[in-house]
Amino acid sequence: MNVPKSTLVQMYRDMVTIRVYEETMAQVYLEGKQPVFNIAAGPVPGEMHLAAGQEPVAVGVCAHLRKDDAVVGTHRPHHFAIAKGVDLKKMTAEIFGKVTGLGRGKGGHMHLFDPEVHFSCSGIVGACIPQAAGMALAFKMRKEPRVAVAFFGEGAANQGAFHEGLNLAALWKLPVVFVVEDNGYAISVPKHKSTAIATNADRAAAYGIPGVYVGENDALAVYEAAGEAIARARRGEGPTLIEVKTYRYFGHFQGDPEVYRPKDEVARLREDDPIQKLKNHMLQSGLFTEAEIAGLEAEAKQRVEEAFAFARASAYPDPSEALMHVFVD
Amino acid sequence: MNVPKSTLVQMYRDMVTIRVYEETMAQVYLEGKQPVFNIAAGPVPGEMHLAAGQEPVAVGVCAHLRKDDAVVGTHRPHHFAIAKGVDLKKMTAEIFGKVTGLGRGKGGHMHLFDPEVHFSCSGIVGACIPQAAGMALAFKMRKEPRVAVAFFGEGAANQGAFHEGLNLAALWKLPVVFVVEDNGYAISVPKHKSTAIATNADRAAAYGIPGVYVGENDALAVYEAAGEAIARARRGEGPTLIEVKTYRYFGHFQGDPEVYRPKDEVARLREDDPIQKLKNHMLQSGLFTEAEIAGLEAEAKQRVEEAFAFARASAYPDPSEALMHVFVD
Amino acid sequence: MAVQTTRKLTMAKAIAEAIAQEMERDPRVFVMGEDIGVYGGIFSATDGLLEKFGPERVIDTPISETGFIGAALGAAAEGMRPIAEIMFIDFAGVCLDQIYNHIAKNTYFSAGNVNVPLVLMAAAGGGYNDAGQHSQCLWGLFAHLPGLKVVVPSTPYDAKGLMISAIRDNNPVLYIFHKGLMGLGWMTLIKDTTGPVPEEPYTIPLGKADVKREGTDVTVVSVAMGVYHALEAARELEKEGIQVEVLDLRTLVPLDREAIINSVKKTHRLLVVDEDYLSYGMTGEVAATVAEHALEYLDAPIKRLAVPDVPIPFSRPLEQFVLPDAPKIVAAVKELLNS
Amino acid sequence: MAVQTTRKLTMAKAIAEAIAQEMERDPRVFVMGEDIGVYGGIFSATDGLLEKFGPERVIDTPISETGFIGAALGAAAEGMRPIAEIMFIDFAGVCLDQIYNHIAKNTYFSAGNVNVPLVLMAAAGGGYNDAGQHSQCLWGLFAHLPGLKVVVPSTPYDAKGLMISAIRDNNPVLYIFHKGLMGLGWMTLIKDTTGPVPEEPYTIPLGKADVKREGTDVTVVSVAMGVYHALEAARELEKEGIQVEVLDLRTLVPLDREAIINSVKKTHRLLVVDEDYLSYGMTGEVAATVAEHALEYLDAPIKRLAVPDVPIPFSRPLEQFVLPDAPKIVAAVKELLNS
Ligand SMILES: Cc1ncc(C[n+]2csc(CCOP(=O)(O)OP(=O)(O)O)c2C)c(N)n1
Ligand SMILES: Cc1ncc(C[n+]2csc(CCOP(=O)(O)OP(=O)(O)O)c2C)c(N)n1
Ligand SMILES: [Mg+2]
Ligand SMILES: [Mg+2]
Repeated sequence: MNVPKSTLVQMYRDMVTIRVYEETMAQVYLEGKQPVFNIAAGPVPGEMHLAAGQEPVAVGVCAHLRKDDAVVGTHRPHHFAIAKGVDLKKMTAEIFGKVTGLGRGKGGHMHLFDPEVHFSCSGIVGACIPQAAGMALAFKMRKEPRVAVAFFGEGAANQGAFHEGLNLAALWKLPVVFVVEDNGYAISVPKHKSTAIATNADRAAAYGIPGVYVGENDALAVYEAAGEAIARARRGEGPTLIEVKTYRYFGHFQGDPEVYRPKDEVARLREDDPIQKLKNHMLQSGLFTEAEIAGLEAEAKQRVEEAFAFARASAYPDPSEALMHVFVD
Repeated sequence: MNVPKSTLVQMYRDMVTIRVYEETMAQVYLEGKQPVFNIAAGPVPGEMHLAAGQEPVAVGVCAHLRKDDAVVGTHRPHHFAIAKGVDLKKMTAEIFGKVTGLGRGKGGHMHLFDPEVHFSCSGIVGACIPQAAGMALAFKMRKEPRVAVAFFGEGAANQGAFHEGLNLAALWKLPVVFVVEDNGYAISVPKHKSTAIATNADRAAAYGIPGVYVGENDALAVYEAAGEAIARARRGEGPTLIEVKTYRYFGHFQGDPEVYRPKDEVARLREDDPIQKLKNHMLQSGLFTEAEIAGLEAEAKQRVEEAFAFARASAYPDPSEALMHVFVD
Repeated sequence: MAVQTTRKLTMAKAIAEAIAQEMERDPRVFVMGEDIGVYGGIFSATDGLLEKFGPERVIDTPISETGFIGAALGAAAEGMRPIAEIMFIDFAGVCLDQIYNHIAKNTYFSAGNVNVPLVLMAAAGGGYNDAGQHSQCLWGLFAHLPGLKVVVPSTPYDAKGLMISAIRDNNPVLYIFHKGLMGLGWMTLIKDTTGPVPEEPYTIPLGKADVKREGTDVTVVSVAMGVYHALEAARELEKEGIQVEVLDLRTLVPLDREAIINSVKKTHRLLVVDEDYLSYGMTGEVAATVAEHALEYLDAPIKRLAVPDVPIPFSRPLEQFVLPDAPKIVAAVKELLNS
Repeated sequence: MAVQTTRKLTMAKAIAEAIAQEMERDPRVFVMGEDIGVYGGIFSATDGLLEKFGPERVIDTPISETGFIGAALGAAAEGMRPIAEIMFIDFAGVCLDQIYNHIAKNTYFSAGNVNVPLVLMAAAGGGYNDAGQHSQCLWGLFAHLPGLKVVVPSTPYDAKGLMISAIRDNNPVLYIFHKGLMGLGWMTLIKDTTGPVPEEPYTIPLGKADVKREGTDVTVVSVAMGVYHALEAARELEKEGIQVEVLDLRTLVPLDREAIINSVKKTHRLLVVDEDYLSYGMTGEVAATVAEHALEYLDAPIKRLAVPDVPIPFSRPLEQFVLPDAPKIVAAVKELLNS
């Protein structure tokens, strides 16, 4: 597969950005929550779902998307948001509950809306699926060559919304791609205890659409599968269902005791890290020097640092803003 | 296939009972609604969904069921109820809103509950599917060799409840059979405008369970397919999804202008009537004389007449009963 | 409210006309739902639209309410203005999440950066013996959930103007019509099945109640079919010299609390009538509003008349027993005046 | 209510103990839900049950609420007594149809021939910045729908007794606990995280409110976290000589209207506090009850304090602004006394 250098740059930079972002967030989230973990304390209270380890699916798909394509994500949205190009400062400020945030602090980590890049997400499992179909319907009705993507976990593939959304999209040949992130667990429940078949990609048969299974947590493999799916959608040939095997390095949310998985599982997973894998590929390709790659990494780190600094420095909204924005004019 | 004579008797008698019942109901329903059709008038007000033409699926499946097996039906429930052995008098009285009815007039035609034979139904499309799975769960937990059956239309197979119910049942290997009645339409919407694939039976692949398509509106064909599915469930090997091609002779509900289908469609369908087909088979089998069959028909007619007479003769509940039975003690 | 027309329409035709006019005006408006195409909507609210606008803008959907209501949200987020019909409001339980956690909240979550200009349309109400899953009103449930405007018209005139306002509103609007008021030939629950409706498009502001009849002795607050019954009761009571003021809320969200309070300040007596369930609903909210803001004007305890917290029973005598009607309103008003 | 024990438990442990004791007593009782097995329930309401009763009676489900809630109904119809956990009450929108059109109505449709003995358990409430899809109370919504009993405990003692009653009840019961009251180490929203709970099983009748504190000057009616705040406010107000009566409804359905009326007859002033949304909810119903049945006892307009019809915002200052708390109750009571 021939991946343009600029795409490799984008994917690598985004993967590193995501990783650094999530690791930074993991730290910041703990501020004020030690020695006793109290979810309501610190600069970032509330639930926190991190996506470190799951970078490939986000960057491999979003590398094919344009600014005006739409992405709808989940309760674990940072990697998708970053890969889709959501304003990192405003996103971080939102997660801190600051007035400079995407939603002036009203939405928080599970409710990031950036209409500039057509990104949104939701804390309700599976809800994104018909929503993405509807965005695709708008594109199709207006004959715009735009595509919508719904990302969701393997746990979400057992929700009724999955079935209804896929049937609609297939029936109406909508320009949408459904991407299942199979990180093996829905909170504590492993896939084999929630899903009657091994591979959700096989469920594409229930809608007469292509189903593609990407069995490795690898950005290039995702990139390839997604490329065909998105091109197909853009050509007006309808939806595709893609499932990607991936791994979640952190708990379901921060503070998760993780009693449901072997203590060494994550350590083993980290040995086969997808960022390192892409880096190896880039070096082997001869297109990149170590220094160039280090430059991308530095750039990513700096962006993340700036975003967190911006969030910290920003003010909280005035309490009375709570009463605003229920309706627009 | 070797079908015992007693089974043929049961199926034929039930088919005729259903047909006579529905045709009688079609007449009675019009009482008070002429010359101007007024849904709120007459001895049987409210919506009325009749199943004439769809007898094979009900009798072919229920012929394998025992009294303590459970059936959950739909808004179009009479054929299932009759085939499951619901008390015809109490059922008819319920449809008339009489105090002698199954629910003392509270439920009406879409809400028939007969715990004696474990029959229930619902006016919400698709709702029966997880409910039947739950009944099967109860049987399995108590290690009883009982089976639950959910009947529903092809339109219902696009509801989220379908997906969730089938996944649960397959995952937990529940003794349940899912039967799709494909009568071609969901009210006015033909199957190809609602369903992304031609055959819902193929959706069984999404759950790793057997999917069986019965392409003719024929009691014996259904009987054969259902036999294996129910035996399988009773053996503890899990659910099966069966789809049966069938035909609805009346409108979606009585009063339906049927603008969505060719005027001669029903006439054509009636030429290949499933009752006549079973009758031919019975005569050809040499097991039955014309007289015997006529006897079964007479018996069916009499039962229906008696049921309607019972319903008519029964009293309405006292109005204040409306306040009773929200809760039991 | 002066109506400048002699043309009379049923509510069903008024709604369909409002939608058609807005579809002509604005290419972003489209309609989706079950049986809204060839069939024209089970209660005829979309009658004739398929012929006028074709299947690309009048879209029959599978029976997948979460699917197409979620899709309506997605389309609205990307610049369309969908009208999505949920055939019976009773069915909203299969897709409520899309409605209250997404459609109603995305604007707030995004601090107004995302608009959700869509109309959810649904039929409500009983009186024709369709039993407990097909006869509910449930508007109190939706009015409890922030982020949705809730419209409940009682006349063809209001129906058209409120529908046009709903479509033009940049916020999600739940538009619930009462089947019995639609003027359908096959469902003659009321005597006057038509009302004057101007041909040209017009709007009625969401959040303004309407005094459907002025009176001085007692205020009856209601919506939809309740207004119809209240007017009938008022005519009855007038014969006995009792002047009933009938206040039609028209929208439950925004709620015109001022109109309620002003009327009670005038009449000093309040009866709230609702075909929705009694408890934790509209009657409670209206009563509470008065108990908070006009308590000292009350000359008698507030009375409420609504479905007494039972599912809607099928059998006619049972259903008639639980539904509000003019005789029950007459009796309640008399009790109010004697207390 | 005299508690005969010195043993103290958190509400989470009280609930898990109630369930365990009923599971021991009755083999028909089982539990299902997301992450209720190994994880013990996200809010620990099922902690320890898997170890005690094994995976056949403590069943982790897929994320398919319509599936497993519908299955719970089916199992109940066939003689089991399921307890099904909906992790957050906010998620009920994906399965509401099974709840209000089936679980709540099948008994009525069948005139009592079908019993639906099941408990739906769910977490509610905010205060820890989990935003609008994870912080709602929504009990007002369910209380509006006939056929469901609705339990909302405020103390570990009540939590256990009400859970045992709920399990033994032959009707469907929605049991909503407030996350902040569960006494979870990781969510310390209240100061007193434990309370006395007798070890032996006991029941508390559904439909009986409880005077959590006697007073003569003003009645504060609330549930769950609101009761906690009201008690704190009462202690504060006592310093100024104001005697607040705190009435904990404990169940919204059945609603103990008599207790409300009796308290208002004593104090002549009413404040209703709720963490659910203000309009068309619990505060309205309680206020209306008094306006109907004890109007003449009121010395001041009724006051209500609840979430002001906005989704629960994420940011801490915003969330704190909309949630009821002790200082807001103190202020409201003072206003009541000055009016
Ligand atoms: C409808 C609904 N049910 C339950 C939840 C609670 N919940 C949040 S995330 C989650 C697990 C999701 O698993 P999966 O879809 O695999 O995504 P992952 O967390 O693994 O990324 C659950 C059960 C929810 N948010 N919405
Ligand atoms: C959730 C829900 N949506 C819509 C309806 C309205 N409705 C009743 S029957 C029906 C068509 C059902 O079609 P199908 O499942 O094929 O059954 P059939 O009527 O053909 O027997 C519809 C849309 C409903 N009752 N429930
Ligand atoms: Mg997962
Ligand atoms: Mg059909």
